Amino acid sequence: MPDLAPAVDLGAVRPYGDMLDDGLLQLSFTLPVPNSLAARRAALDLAERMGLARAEVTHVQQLVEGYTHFIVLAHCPHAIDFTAIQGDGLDIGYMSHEEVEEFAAAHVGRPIVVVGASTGTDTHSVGIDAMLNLKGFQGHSGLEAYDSFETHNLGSQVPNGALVAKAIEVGADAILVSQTVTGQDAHIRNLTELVEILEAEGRRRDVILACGGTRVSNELAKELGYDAGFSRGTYPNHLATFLVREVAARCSSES
Amino acid sequence: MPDLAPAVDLGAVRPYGDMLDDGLLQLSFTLPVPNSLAARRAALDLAERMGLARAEVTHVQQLVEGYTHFIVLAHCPHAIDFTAIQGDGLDIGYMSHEEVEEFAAAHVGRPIVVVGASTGTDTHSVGIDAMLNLKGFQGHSGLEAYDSFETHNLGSQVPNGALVAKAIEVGADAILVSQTVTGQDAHIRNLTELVEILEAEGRRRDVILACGGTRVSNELAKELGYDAGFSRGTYPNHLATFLVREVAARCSSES
Amino acid sequence: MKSKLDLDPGLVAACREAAAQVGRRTIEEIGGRTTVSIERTVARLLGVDGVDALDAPLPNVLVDHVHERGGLGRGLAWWLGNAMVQTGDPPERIAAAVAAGELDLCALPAGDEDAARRAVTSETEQRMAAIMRKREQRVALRERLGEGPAPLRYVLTATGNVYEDVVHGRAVAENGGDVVAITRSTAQSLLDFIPFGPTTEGFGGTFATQENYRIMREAMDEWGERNGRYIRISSFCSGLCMAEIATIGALEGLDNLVNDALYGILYRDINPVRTLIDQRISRMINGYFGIVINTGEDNYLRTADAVEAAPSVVASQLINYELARASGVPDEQIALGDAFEIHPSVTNGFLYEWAQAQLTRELFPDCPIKYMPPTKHMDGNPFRTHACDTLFNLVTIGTHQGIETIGMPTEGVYTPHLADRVIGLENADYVFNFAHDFGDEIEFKPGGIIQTRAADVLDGARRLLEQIAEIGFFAAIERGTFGDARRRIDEGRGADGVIVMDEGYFNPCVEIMEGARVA
Amino acid sequence: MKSKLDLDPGLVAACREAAAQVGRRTIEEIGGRTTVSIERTVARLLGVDGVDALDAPLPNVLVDHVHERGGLGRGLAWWLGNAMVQTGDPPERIAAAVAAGELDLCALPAGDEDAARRAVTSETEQRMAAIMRKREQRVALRERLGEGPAPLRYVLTATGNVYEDVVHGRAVAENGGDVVAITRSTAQSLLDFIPFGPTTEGFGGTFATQENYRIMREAMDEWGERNGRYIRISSFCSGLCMAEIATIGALEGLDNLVNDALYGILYRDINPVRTLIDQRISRMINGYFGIVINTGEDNYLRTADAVEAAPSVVASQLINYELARASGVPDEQIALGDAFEIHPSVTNGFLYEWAQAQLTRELFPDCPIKYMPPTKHMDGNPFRTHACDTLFNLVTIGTHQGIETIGMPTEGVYTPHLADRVIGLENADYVFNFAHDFGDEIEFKPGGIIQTRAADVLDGARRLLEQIAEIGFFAAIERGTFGDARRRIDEGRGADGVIVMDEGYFNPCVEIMEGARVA
Ligand code: B12
Ligand code: B12
Ligand SMILES: Cc1ncc(COP(=O)(O)O)c(C=O)c1O
Ligand SMILES: Cc1ncc(COP(=O)(O)O)c(C=O)c1O
Repeated sequence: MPDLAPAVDLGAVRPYGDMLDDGLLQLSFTLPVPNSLAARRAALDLAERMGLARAEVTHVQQLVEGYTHFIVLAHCPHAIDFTAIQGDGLDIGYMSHEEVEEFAAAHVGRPIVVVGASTGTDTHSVGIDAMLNLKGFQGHSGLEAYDSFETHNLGSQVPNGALVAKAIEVGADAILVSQTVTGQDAHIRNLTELVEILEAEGRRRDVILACGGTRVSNELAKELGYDAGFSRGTYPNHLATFLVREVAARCSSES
Repeated sequence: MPDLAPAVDLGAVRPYGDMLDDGLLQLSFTLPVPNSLAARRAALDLAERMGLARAEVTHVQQLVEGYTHFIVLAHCPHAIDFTAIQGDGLDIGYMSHEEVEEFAAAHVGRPIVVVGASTGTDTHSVGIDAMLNLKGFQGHSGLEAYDSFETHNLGSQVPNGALVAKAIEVGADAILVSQTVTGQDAHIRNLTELVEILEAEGRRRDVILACGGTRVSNELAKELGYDAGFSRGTYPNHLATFLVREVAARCSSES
Repeated sequence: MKSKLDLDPGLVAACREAAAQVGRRTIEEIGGRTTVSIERTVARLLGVDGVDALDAPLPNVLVDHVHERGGLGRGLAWWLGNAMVQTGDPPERIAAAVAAGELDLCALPAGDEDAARRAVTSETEQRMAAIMRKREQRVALRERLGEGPAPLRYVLTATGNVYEDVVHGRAVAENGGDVVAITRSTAQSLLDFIPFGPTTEGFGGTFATQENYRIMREAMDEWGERNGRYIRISSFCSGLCMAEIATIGALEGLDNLVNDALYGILYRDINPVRTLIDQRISRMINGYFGIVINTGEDNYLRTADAVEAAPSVVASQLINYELARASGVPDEQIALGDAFEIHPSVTNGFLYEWAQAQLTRELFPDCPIKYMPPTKHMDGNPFRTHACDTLFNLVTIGTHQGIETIGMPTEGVYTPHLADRVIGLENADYVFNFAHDFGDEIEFKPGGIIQTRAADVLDGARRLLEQIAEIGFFAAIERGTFGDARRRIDEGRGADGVIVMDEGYFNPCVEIMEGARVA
Repeated sequence: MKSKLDLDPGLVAACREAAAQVGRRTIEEIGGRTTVSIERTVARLLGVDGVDALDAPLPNVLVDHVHERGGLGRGLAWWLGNAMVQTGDPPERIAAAVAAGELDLCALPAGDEDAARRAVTSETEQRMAAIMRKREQRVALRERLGEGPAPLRYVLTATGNVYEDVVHGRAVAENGGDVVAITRSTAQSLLDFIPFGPTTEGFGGTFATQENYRIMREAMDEWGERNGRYIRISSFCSGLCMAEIATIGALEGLDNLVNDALYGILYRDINPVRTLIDQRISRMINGYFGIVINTGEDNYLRTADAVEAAPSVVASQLINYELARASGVPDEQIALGDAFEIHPSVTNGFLYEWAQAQLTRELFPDCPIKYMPPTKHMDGNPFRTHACDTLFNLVTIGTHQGIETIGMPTEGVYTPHLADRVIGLENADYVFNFAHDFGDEIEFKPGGIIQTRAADVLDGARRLLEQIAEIGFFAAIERGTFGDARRRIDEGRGADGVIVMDEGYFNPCVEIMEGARVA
């Protein structure tokens, strides 16, 4: 059927609650103030400070004396030019396991050496194991199963220094680090420390540096000086695609 | 025990997620764009447009092709001066049923006549019944049970014109209107129409005009030209407190 | 299925007997009358559609025309039949001529009565047969594509704009929904006509128009073909146009329709006689064309207390069942209403809900049952609502309800946003699968809380039904038996649209449908 | 309580017998050794506390002092006892002198052995009796204020700042929570000492320090007095300081402590021998001072599949039970671990969860059982998590679990914000009340999915236990029996803190506690 739904203007995208361009979104937050009409007003003022219009408190609840939780419904007048972002080349196509192997054979021609660990005091190893171990993740085998990779998984609770030492020892193309605990920004401190160690040793340029974890994003990774970051929903072939392309690019730029 | 929790600065209140001044809040919204990394970026950009810092997509989900839902965690740098709002006198004390009766006897001296209805096409009568009928709401009797009030509850689906006509007929002190259906701003249109009719008839000044409903707020009511608005959690004595004070004030300013 | 509640068969029989009496008596009491809406239905089934220069629907123009002339007691069909014989024109052309002021049906010479009847009857037969053929194709499509397993997941769209409703409908389908219901713009119940054409501005819902139905139907069929699963469409019959909406529903291939006069009576202040007459014919049409009806007992629990009012729900289900059967609706098309509305703070409320849901199931083993989510006590806290919906979903799957209206986390605030629908559907998906066979796996302690509650409710229903059988359905409504609302037989909207049938009253549609039942 | 699962008593007996064998053999295998942490515990129970100029805790200073001098095989007590006799000073003063470098315990003349023993034993007796009196006052307080009905609602705070933890703790209490658990800053398990003083900077949790415990204890007692309900406090023993944390927990009036060596072995790579020795003594202390221990079987299901690994959970519970009993912990203080971790997309997963929870309940009728919410499969969708938590809460109340860790909607993302805690508690509140007697109301179909699942899991546990009895607990751990993780007996952190006891080894605390059990 001809689609007569009001057409989305990708040049000015706004939140869609019930219908196009209603701009409806929901905020939830707690304010450290006693539950009162003044508190409601403060919540609405906060929404206004965000540039939101016609904010409405749809739920309010005292959590404990002096702390009040709000759910606020508001109209967002801000619009995003999605066409500009789409052009950023963010959405790359991932290669399958086989495609990675073929690409590596054609463009790299030697095993890519990777060293990985869950570092610092973080004992969450499921993420890095999912990337590196044979078993992999949800039916997708890890890099250990790839002919084009030589993997060293150091496990969890690995000091950053030990990880770097191992990378130097085996001549790693890439260092892969997993971080799960984010309380009080533990992951940021730890990821930063690794970069600092590498830089102090003058090795940052020699390796591809990638990190991952439930709350790691590509944006955060780049900000912290990594080449890439991977979040929930990553499969080993995503990582492999990134690595093999990056190594190939570095090979060709070196030659 | 001495409370050593970092003290809240009521002059600059920020959202409290896990600890004081972490500023953490949560947004949820749908963007009419296909699920992609570009969409994630758009979501983060939107948060930035709201002045939020370190936004992070904690959940993303395609609802249907071309529509993607996001949950975003972000830090809110905006702070609200709560002390200023607290001074606004928003949080008035409500009188109990008995106190209202005494106050009315002392300051009004005649029954206050009120006419109420759920107006327009709205058939939700539970709200107005809760305010006016003997039975009241959650054990608090409605205005019908007050000696100081004479109530006329016209029920639901009442045209605004009919409500005004009745108010004129009985010489009402107050017109009370309930609105529940808010789809496509039905309540705003309907509440506005009532004010317009009253003004067209030159009667707006003669009556106290109050409205209520699940999604009506005092802020909204004032904006639309009402004297007060009441939301979820209202008991008849709240309404009665407002009315009796208002009538007393008008009596004294007239005399 | 073995009874889990150990119900007393004598008590069940007493309930059914009293309900049957109520049904018979009610049908008698509304007998001998037709309504303007039923007569417009005759026009619609004869293919009359469209609007006049003032946007009045032609069925209204025709019926008003005859009514103004005092002729409606004979039934529109007679006048149309006569006009067909006299002018040789088909009904559409006659309607157009009347609308244009070029023809006065009641001024035409009255020709041979039999010829007029034959003409209009045969035309009606052909038209209805054509609809029936389309219905059969639809059934074939439904079978070919297949449906999701029971319970069917029912979701209401309510954007006010039919094209946006389609976006929501697709999201519903995409996330496992089986039935997309077009809710109407607020107070369409009160309109004594059906708006015309596609609409993009409604409040709290989208107008029920034939074109809106067609648009949604096409979109959902398209989705169904592409994804290999049939998506049902539903909407609302209740209000002043019950039989007409039943008709446009049949024409546009709807699968379900909410059909309950009591809603109009109790919550829209529609005249009880008017709407019960309309209901009788509209259910006949639904039954005939294979549309499942949903009754509205859930509504009572929104204005009365669910623990106390439970017997009234069962009583109403039994009466609704009788009335539906009397209109020729087969069991598998009667989705009686029920709802999960006990206040969340009631200790062991879950047990009472389970008892009630199981009771409904056992009383009507061959009816699908339409089970509604908590709404009355839902507030602005979406997590609280979601938790209630989770237990609701568990009772649904555990007691084998046929259709479940999906609960949404923002139920207490607004009609669901697009994302809320998906969140609601995911909850159902999770519970239906994760606890799939739980209901069959458990038995209830003999004489325990659940069995005792079911027995108490059933006994309450018996008492109520016997009382209603004695005083009559109208008197019971007048006494506030349902939903704590009192409505008088001689008051309410649309009373002036009730017409006493003349001696020669004639309605070919009803004859055809009743004929089919005898055959 | 009548068995709902119709378990085979022979099978149950076989499981218990094999588990008892495993327990006995394990205790034998770890016999004859002490650890630095156990020796520090002796110091702590003698009142040694505080830190030296370099912030090293005095118990560490003392023990390291003796260890460096090769004297730990005799036990710290002996050296302290001797020093007490020789110097006439109490333990605190001796520790201070050692820390100041003014005293060398091992260089003091070795006096009469009996006199030394008597001195230190009588001192220990007095100190432990003083603690016991405080414990008795606490029990009296708990009884006077009263607790919420079972299941106890257990919530972990994790802000990293003890004063913020208090804010969270108060919110928990305010919203019906019964137990506030102070989670530790990440990797405190790996510290071979207990940090000192109040702390305001931790990652993923707040350091377990005696002062932090005191602060939370005081705040919760204050809340309890004001609101007439006792609030329990909990924290974690596991790691390199198991017995010491047990001690500071006793000193500061904790009510519960997570106590499981396997966590350290599997997830912190702590040496199995070291931590099982520590566990033995720490459980003794918990048992003696009336603290409920929580075991950590839930963890296995976070790294192994919950459907497949179910037998390993039951096997571990039975072993943990034996080991706890052998340390003198009475049944009502053994809260064995269990968790609701089956993937939400498993058809009938709910039935398997119910079977497992009921099985645990029936195997350990007098143990409270600590039931943990879904976490492994929780993602960023808070509504999905909340729905899973709702069914989890239903199983908890339906199977009469003793302690429930409250599930929170943001489980898959971060440690809960203040509001999340309240949302989680509200869910439990709703379900526990709304479905209060549901579990007692239902029976399971004989030979149905639930009974069959329980029988299968139990049989799997039997096979596993018999195998472990044969190869030994350490070998089983080496083969990845628990949580899919393999750990070798001779590897892991803290192995160097294991000390072979000399002939004259002597531990007055253990003697007192074991003496009390005989008496
Ligand atoms: C399993 C688990 C544990 C296990 C870990 C066992 C092990 N060997 O890994 C145990 C039981 C030991 C544990 C302990 C604790 N845990 Co834990 N745990 C979890 C749990 C349930 C699942 C994590 C998981 O395995 N996810 C599955 C993997 C596959 O997902 P993933 O890590 O995101 O990985 C994917 C991507 O992120 C990416 N990826 C990850 N790493 C990398 C690396 C590279 C290079 C690339 C390319 C990609 C990549 O690819 C993967 C596949 O798609 C989560 C809750 C949850 N649902 O997330 C809590 C959770 C992570 N734990 C938490 C906490 C706080 C703890 C403790 C600190 C609690 C305490 N104080 O006692 C302890 C101590 C742990 C520590 N200090 O490190 C918190 C963390 C909160 C926060 N954000 O700070 C969580 C979120 C639970 C909660 N809400 O409180 N935990
Ligand atoms: C009961 C109910 C009905 C009943 C109403 C019966 C009746 N006689 O009132 C029936 C079944 C008829 C019904 C029908 C419909 N309903 Co309805 N219904 C509800 C329900 C479940 C409860 C409302 C209620 O009674 N609340 C209890 C009262 C006490 O609360 P209250 O109104 O907020 O009143 C309090 C305060 O607001 C205040 N107050 C209210 N009025 C006033 C006035 C004054 C002067 C003052 C001082 C204070 C005051 O004081 C009261 C006490 O504290 C809500 C869901 C929900 N949980 O809110 C949906 C809900 C209101 N309904 C809804 C809809 C859409 C409909 C329909 C339009 C659906 C349809 N398309 O078919 C129909 C048609 C109704 C119409 N057009 O008006 C939507 C409204 C969405 C929106 N915001 O636009 C809701 C929110 C459900 C949903 N999520 O979809 N409904
Ligand atoms: C049985 C029944 N009919 C009709 C409706 C819709 O009515 P209206 O069109 O009046 O909004 C409802 C809504 O709740 C209903 O329950
Ligand atoms: C049994 C057990 N002990 C201890 C802990 C906490 O360990 P850590 O201090 O290593 O973070 C946990 C956390 O999951 C646990 O389950």
